[in-house]
Amino acid sequence: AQDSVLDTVLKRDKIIVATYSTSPPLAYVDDKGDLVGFEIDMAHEIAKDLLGDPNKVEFVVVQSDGRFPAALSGKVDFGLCSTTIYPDRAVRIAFTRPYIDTGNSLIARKDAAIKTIQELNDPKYTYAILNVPPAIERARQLLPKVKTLLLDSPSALFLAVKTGRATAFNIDKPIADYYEHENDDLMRLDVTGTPFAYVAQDAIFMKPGDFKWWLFLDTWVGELRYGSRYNKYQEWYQKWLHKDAPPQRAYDFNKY
Amino acid sequence: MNAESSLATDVTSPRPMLDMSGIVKRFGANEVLRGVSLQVARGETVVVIGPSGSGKTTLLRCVNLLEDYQQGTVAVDGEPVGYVMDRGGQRQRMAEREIAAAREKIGIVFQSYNLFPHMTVLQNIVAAPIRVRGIPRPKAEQRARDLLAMVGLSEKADAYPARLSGGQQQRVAIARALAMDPKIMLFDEVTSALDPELVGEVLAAMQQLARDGMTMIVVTHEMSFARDVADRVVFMDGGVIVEQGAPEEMFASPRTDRVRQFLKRYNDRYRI
Amino acid sequence: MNAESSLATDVTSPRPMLDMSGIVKRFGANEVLRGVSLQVARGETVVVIGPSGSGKTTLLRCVNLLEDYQQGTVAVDGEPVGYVMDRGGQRQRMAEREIAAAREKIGIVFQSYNLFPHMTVLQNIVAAPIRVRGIPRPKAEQRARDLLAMVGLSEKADAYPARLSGGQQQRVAIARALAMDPKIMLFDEVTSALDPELVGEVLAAMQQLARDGMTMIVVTHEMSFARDVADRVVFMDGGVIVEQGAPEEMFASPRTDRVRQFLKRYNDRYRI
Amino acid sequence: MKTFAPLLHSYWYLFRGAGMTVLMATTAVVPATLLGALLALAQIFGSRATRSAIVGYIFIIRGIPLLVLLTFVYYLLPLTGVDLPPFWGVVLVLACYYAAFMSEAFRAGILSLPQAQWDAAKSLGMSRRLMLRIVIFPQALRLAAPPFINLCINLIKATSLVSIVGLWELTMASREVVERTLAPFQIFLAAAAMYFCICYALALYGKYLERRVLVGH
Amino acid sequence: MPIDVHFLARLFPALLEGAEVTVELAVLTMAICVVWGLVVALGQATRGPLGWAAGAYIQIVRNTPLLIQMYIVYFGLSLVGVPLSGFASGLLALCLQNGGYVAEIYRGGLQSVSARQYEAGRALGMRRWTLYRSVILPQVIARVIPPLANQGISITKDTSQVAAIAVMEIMKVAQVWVESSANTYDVFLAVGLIYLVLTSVISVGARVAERQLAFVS
Ligand SMILES: Nc1ncnc2c1ncn2[C@@H]1O[C@H](COP(=O)(O)OP(=O)(O)OP(=O)(O)O)[C@@H](O)[C@H]1O
Ligand SMILES: Nc1ncnc2c1ncn2[C@@H]1O[C@H](COP(=O)(O)OP(=O)(O)OP(=O)(O)O)[C@@H](O)[C@H]1O
Ligand SMILES: [Mg+2]
Ligand SMILES: [Mg+2]
Repeated sequence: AQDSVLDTVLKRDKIIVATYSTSPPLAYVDDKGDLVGFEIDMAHEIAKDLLGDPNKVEFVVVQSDGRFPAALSGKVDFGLCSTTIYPDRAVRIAFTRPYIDTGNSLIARKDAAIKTIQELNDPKYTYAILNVPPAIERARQLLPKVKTLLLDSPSALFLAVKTGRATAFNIDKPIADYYEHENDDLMRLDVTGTPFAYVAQDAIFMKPGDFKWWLFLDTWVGELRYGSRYNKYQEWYQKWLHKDAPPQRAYDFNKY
Repeated sequence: MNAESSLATDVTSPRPMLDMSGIVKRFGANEVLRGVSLQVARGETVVVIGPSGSGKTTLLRCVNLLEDYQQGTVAVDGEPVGYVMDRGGQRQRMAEREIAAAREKIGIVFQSYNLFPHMTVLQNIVAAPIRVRGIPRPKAEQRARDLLAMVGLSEKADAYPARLSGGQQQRVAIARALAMDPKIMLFDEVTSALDPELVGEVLAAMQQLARDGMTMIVVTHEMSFARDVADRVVFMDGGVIVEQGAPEEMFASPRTDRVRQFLKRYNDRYRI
Repeated sequence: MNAESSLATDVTSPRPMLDMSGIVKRFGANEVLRGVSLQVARGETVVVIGPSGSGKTTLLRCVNLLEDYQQGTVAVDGEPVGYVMDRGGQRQRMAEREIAAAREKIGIVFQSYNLFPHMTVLQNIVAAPIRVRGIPRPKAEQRARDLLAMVGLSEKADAYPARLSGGQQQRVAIARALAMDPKIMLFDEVTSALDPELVGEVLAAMQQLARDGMTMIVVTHEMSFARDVADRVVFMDGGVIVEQGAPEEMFASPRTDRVRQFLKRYNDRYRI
Repeated sequence: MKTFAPLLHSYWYLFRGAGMTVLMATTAVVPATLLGALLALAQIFGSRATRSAIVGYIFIIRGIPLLVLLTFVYYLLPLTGVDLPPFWGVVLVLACYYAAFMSEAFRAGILSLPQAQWDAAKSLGMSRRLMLRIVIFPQALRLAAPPFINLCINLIKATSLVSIVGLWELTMASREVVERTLAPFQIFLAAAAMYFCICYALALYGKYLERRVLVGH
Repeated sequence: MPIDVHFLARLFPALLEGAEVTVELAVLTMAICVVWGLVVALGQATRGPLGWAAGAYIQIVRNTPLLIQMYIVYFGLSLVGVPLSGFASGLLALCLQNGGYVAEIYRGGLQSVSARQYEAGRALGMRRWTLYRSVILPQVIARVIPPLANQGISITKDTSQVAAIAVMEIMKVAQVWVESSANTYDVFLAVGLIYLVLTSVISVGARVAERQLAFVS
């Protein structure tokens, strides 16, 4: 039988992680040139838990085209790069449970004077999204009439709207929050009560079929969100997303 | 000069067909032509000989302004080519379109044939008559076939130049120049690049042309051609005309040492 | 043949310096050499003449195997070049390295000089002696300078070929071939690409070489050279040797019609 | 001035990216050139089988975008047991890719030498290896210099694609800054200017070589 | 790496739709560049500011990455109030860049026609336009077909970069499929094959054209 990646990692004394470097605030390069962000902190913490030293981690910076083969080919031990769980993907790669729930933001030009999402559903408007499946699916279902524009980076979305290429765009909420201060000519549309408010779940992914390794990572995420590492989770939420983490699960044991 | 031939012109006319006077041509500081004057009468065949570098090629190229020159004027059949004198006695360059028009009157054949490789023999010959002179295609083609017959290449009309021998290519080049009905033909060592066996066919075509009364200037090293065909031989050296005269006289009793030397060396080389 | 000169060799030796026998060469279906046999004695100068396409160039190229041939053998100084006969009487091609070694003994000069443009004159001359024969550089350079002096180009040792006239380049090419101390020199129309004025200097160098006792085969259209320098003239036509003999005899009273015709045409062209 | 603030904060970062671009390109150009020369020679002198193999190789390489090849080769290699670090993996792919183009340039250079040069060398008794080394290559290389330089420029520009396999260079650096600062015009223009300086310097050198070639003949 | 046949069966129709856009882009780019490149080449051949401008244009577009040029055209033009569609922007950027390359190809072709051909034409009384049209250009065209075909191949591959500005050509379709399926290998395999087919069509077409136009030389 093949060695589990877990054994390899322990032997190697280092984990190798695929991440983005262009995805603030989850993983990006700060103006000192260092790789930082929520996901980066996570990776360091995993290294610490596994190998006793947060610095025993090597980051392989990938782009969306390259992240899955990086994991499947064994170039990295796992991927930690804003990857949403999606059934078609799960056919070929293994996900842990989600480590973050992200909602969506809809951002429009102020001068378009759009108030609601329904108004946007009009062929005279253009709607920019990332070329990722959940966004495409949402656009198809909720805004069937609007012209859509598939772009491949948040900056391109902002640019498209700012330069008048598009009227509005859809982006993960943490990212929208991060860019908040930049934009006084843009406004957020209210999405409460619409499917845009549903959470999407990002998770760690890896080559499927390695139960030992998956179990470790999944357990680790579980502990992060609901268990012994929750204080870290809370700390990172504050630090990177400027708000509280979702609550730990607590319910009335007597009742159930 | 056969007065009955189709190209025959009035040899007795007082106006020369070509009148070059005082041509000075410099390449940078190098004065290659030092005031050359040459008149060629209608129907006359002038052969120019002289050592390498003496300016023979340059002289021909100045006639139809393939080279620009610094002083002097050229007239063909009384009409200026390239430069005119304005009222103040200043040389004025003619407009490009006038120069192009003047060039039509002057046929030139080069040592290296310079046929257009992408056209058949016939297309080579009719291209300029049709596009420059506006002659209808059927008429131009008829004339081209006549000319090809004259140079003995009727059956090659649809061949591409690359398929022809050097001698055949050169005869096509002659036909191409003739197709513009020039008033004067210039030949620059047209046989120098040819295999000795092929020289004869080209010289024969030129001889025929001279016999038909074409006005010609021929730069060549083929002394037997000079002897048999030339009305006059001009010897150039160092950018000037050193001596000229009837071939018999010049070959038999050259007046200058320079020509005597030149001929002696020639004789030494080619006498078996 | 000057017996005292540096290159002088024993002319009376019974073994010919070059022995070609029964050479047959085909380009596809076209039989260009139809069983040519030719012996050249030590120190002899053979001039090959003949119409274009008669196979003269091909013959020379076969000698040092620049062209492969289908039948026959060549030996230089008694040693085979290119093919040997095995015990069964079958022709066997020699190994490439043996052929390369044999080529050292044969100098050849082409119509188009073919100097190496990226090397100076001196480098052109010493390249092969140093790298092929392993001669130490100082010695090779000394010899090169001697040869340059012989062809009258001492002061051009450091020039690049592009800076030289055609005649100068050709003389360098001769020096380059001589630098390998060949036993025989082949010349293929080495003056055909030259301006008439420059032909003399090259022919003079070759004449000097012949006088010094070099064994030479010279393909040329320069009949005066044949007359003055050749020990024997060979006339080729249609891939065979039609006639050969001493130049005086052959030029004065050719035995075959083909040669008579050829010479007549030549005389017609070049007689002034 | 505010518009240029992102640039002022990050120009050093971009410079480092440019340095990486140059390092990667120069590292890749060496094996690309060697392999290209080898392919050119094999295509001229090789057996029929060798020749068709090379023709097929060049055909496939030229027909597929580098991005596709890069992803494919780089991520397929580990499955065959070879596992190269990203830098060397990319160098390998770039070298194989550009070797195909370079071999064409070299081959054209060699073939455009007149037969007479081969004849002259042969007739001096030179072995094939010697004549290639001292007669053919020196001339062919000069003839091939201008297209070679163009290929080098293309190679430099092509390094902008390697971030797909996790290598960091000028384009990736500028994208990182852009995503953080949302100042695409300033940053991308600066990056374009850096590419221009690198490539144009090379182009000038190519022009110089070209002129030298013309003088030599 | 097992190939998922069912997946490919679903993928191919989508990719072929993208390929249609790719072909449109490539064909239009080539058609425009064949003309535009000639204009630039002829402009560059003149003296004075026009020649200088043409030369500067060539250097700038050739020495900066296409991707950045695309960005500038797509977003930059939109900023100044000329919002071209993604397709039009991509086409414009492709033409701008490849126009520079094609101009260089023409320049090479023009230079390869010997001065004697110009002289022969002028000596026959041809004026500039007639001379170019009937003597020079036909020879240039026959000579530039092979390098133009190479350029066509690289244009076809370059169209993949317009994915960055939201044009649904084959690469963009591929990216969307990779995103949803995580099946990079199969998608890129299919993409590589389709590009290979497209570029082979160009190779074969060029060879046919070359044979048609070849005059025996
Ligand atoms: N384009 C040029 N630039 C500079 N000098 C030139 C040019 N063309 C010719 N010359 C020089 O002009 C002089 C005369 O050359 P020209 O070709 O007219 O001589 P020629 O009498 O025709 O010689 P040949 O018999 O060799 O053809 C020579 O010294 C030559 O070097
Ligand atoms: N490489 C080749 N391929 C095919 N045929 C050739 C080749 N080289 C020469 N020939 C043919 O061989 C014949 C003899 O050519 P060769 O060059 O030996 O003649 P030559 O006597 O040297 O002529 P010239 O006086 O024109 O130099 C010619 O018919 C020529 O067409
Ligand atoms: Mg001349
Ligand atoms: Mg010959």
